[in-house]
Amino acid sequence: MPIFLFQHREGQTRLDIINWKGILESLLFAAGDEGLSLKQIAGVLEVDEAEAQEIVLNLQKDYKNHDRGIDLVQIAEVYQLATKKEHAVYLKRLVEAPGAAHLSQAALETLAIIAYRQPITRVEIEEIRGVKTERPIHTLSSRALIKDVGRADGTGRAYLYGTTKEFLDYFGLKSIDELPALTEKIDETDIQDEADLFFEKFHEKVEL
Amino acid sequence: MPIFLFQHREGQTRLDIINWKGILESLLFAAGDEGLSLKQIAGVLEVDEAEAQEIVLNLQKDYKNHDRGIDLVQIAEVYQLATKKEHAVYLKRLVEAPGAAHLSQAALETLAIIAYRQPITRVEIEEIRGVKTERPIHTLSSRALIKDVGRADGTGRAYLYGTTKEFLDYFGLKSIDELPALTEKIDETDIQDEADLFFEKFHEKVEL
Amino acid sequence: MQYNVKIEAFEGPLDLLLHLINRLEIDIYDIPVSEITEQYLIYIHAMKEFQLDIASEYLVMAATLLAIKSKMLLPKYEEEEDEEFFDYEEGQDPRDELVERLIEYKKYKEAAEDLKTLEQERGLMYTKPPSDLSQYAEEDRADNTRLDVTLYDMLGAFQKLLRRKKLQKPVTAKIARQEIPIERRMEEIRGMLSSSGGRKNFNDLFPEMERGHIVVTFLAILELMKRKEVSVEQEGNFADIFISAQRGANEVGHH
Repeated sequence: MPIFLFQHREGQTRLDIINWKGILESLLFAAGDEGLSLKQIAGVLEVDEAEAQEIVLNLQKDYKNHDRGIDLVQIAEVYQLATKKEHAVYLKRLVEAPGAAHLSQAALETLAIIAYRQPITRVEIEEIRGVKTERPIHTLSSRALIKDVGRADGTGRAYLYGTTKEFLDYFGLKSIDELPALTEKIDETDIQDEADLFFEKFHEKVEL
Repeated sequence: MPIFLFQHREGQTRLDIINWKGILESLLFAAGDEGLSLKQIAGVLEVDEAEAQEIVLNLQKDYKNHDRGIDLVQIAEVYQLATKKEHAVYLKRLVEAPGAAHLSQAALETLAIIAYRQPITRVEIEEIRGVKTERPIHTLSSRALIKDVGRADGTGRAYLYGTTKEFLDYFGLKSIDELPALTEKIDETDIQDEADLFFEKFHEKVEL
Repeated sequence: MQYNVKIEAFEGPLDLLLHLINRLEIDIYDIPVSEITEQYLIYIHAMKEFQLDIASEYLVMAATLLAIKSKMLLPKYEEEEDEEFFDYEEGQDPRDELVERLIEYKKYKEAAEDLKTLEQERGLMYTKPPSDLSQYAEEDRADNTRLDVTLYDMLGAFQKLLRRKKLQKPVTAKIARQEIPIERRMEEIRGMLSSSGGRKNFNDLFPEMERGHIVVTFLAILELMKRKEVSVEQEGNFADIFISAQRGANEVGHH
């Protein structure tokens, strides 16, 4: 088996005996957005994980081709196929509801705090934000982006919150370690006033 | 536009201006089992149907390559992607892999739809999911998480599915009302943001 | 349809303070407390003017700012007392705690921006549902497999399903949506107000869920507020908002 793999990898002899890339493509296609872990891939192909990794990389390379419309991405610890970002404009034409359900600023702030500080209680989140945070927590829970991961010690035994697998999926992260580093730099005055272009257009019209 | 199309088709000059094949692959991938009609393809690509047909044939030719694991097939007037038949043995292994000891994404989706929308027929579930759902329903039934709770009116008198007491026990719920509320309405957060933006602009006026 | 319109454009007093610091181009480590307190209070006052409910956190922060301000005015001990004795006190700037909180909050506010970017990027990728593989399964061996999922797994799967973009059945011809002129929408709102006794629930002014329409309506209300033809009332956080016609406004209006 490893022999075929090598032959295929080097692409010199096309014995066409086992077409790993094609098989992997079939598997990933069928798995859809459930994706496949390296372990699953290795198991089904009956190769070891290092070999499976190599096949994944080979297929990934093919997808880089300009002619291809899909990509092999790693999200939430699994490999899955997804359309290329640059084609989003065409896909939007096919889609019913314009714009995804994006999170509000309050939800994003709360989520950021939970993501970087988990496990954390609501009270601790509120101390950082300086405002009540019940609603954002509720929204985030119902969207399965956070979950309670236990109880804090001490009086009240408050819920501790952490992020979920859906969190990784939602933001397209491989794993929690992939979160961008928290910025410590503070001097730059670049907090934009979040001027929405869309709004600005109207802005001019009403001469606010 | 037709000029680019021809140049691309003949493959002599690679202007790379509009990458029809890649775009079509994206579209078909995202359309999944529902597939796309020639008319839809032509509409989204903004070409006429003859041109769309040509792009389809070009893409189809690429899939013939041995390296590919998927195929472009035409079923009942729609084009759709499907895994290549010769890889069936691997898909079988995937289904039967011992690693699949957990409920699959498909089963979990189905379970959630039934939990929140019960009583519901299989066809209705499939409309929501966009894929055939026989197997997940079978799995869930055999795990006693769902059961048929009656028959729908109308022709066919399809089975209606609902959750079971085991479902509640399994998830530690006292009753079905204890399921977390869903923020399903996609627009809600959108509107929230627009409201926020509105008030932000408003504050700039009051300013401050 | 609930709007849950949040009156505050800011995510709380810390957010407001950051906004002021940024706008006034102040060094966060050396905040001129008098100036920022004054600006902060102007904001609170403006909110009151517009009869908007102010969350208690904002008032607590106002008190904090005033307390810091008064501490800053106290004569400094270090000049007249023994340095060593007051060593601990000396390092203690009354602003320290606030600065620390602001910096901590700012860190996560920026992280939230990063998440927003990731969210947008991810939104550009379209996925497909797992295929139905029944044809490949000879028999269902589900019975001997362990169930080890949680409610969150189920919810997560469902959210993923909801996020999966639904494709349109027939591609509808792109009809350029008629943009409603703001003036016309203002006129409609005036009409709606006068036919309902001059007061109307804010939500009722948005019968259409179409983005363009919502925005035009917002802007129309904004313009009416600017012209003092209407005022906005809300009884409490998350309570319904009402729009009221200002008496006599119509007669002196712009039409």
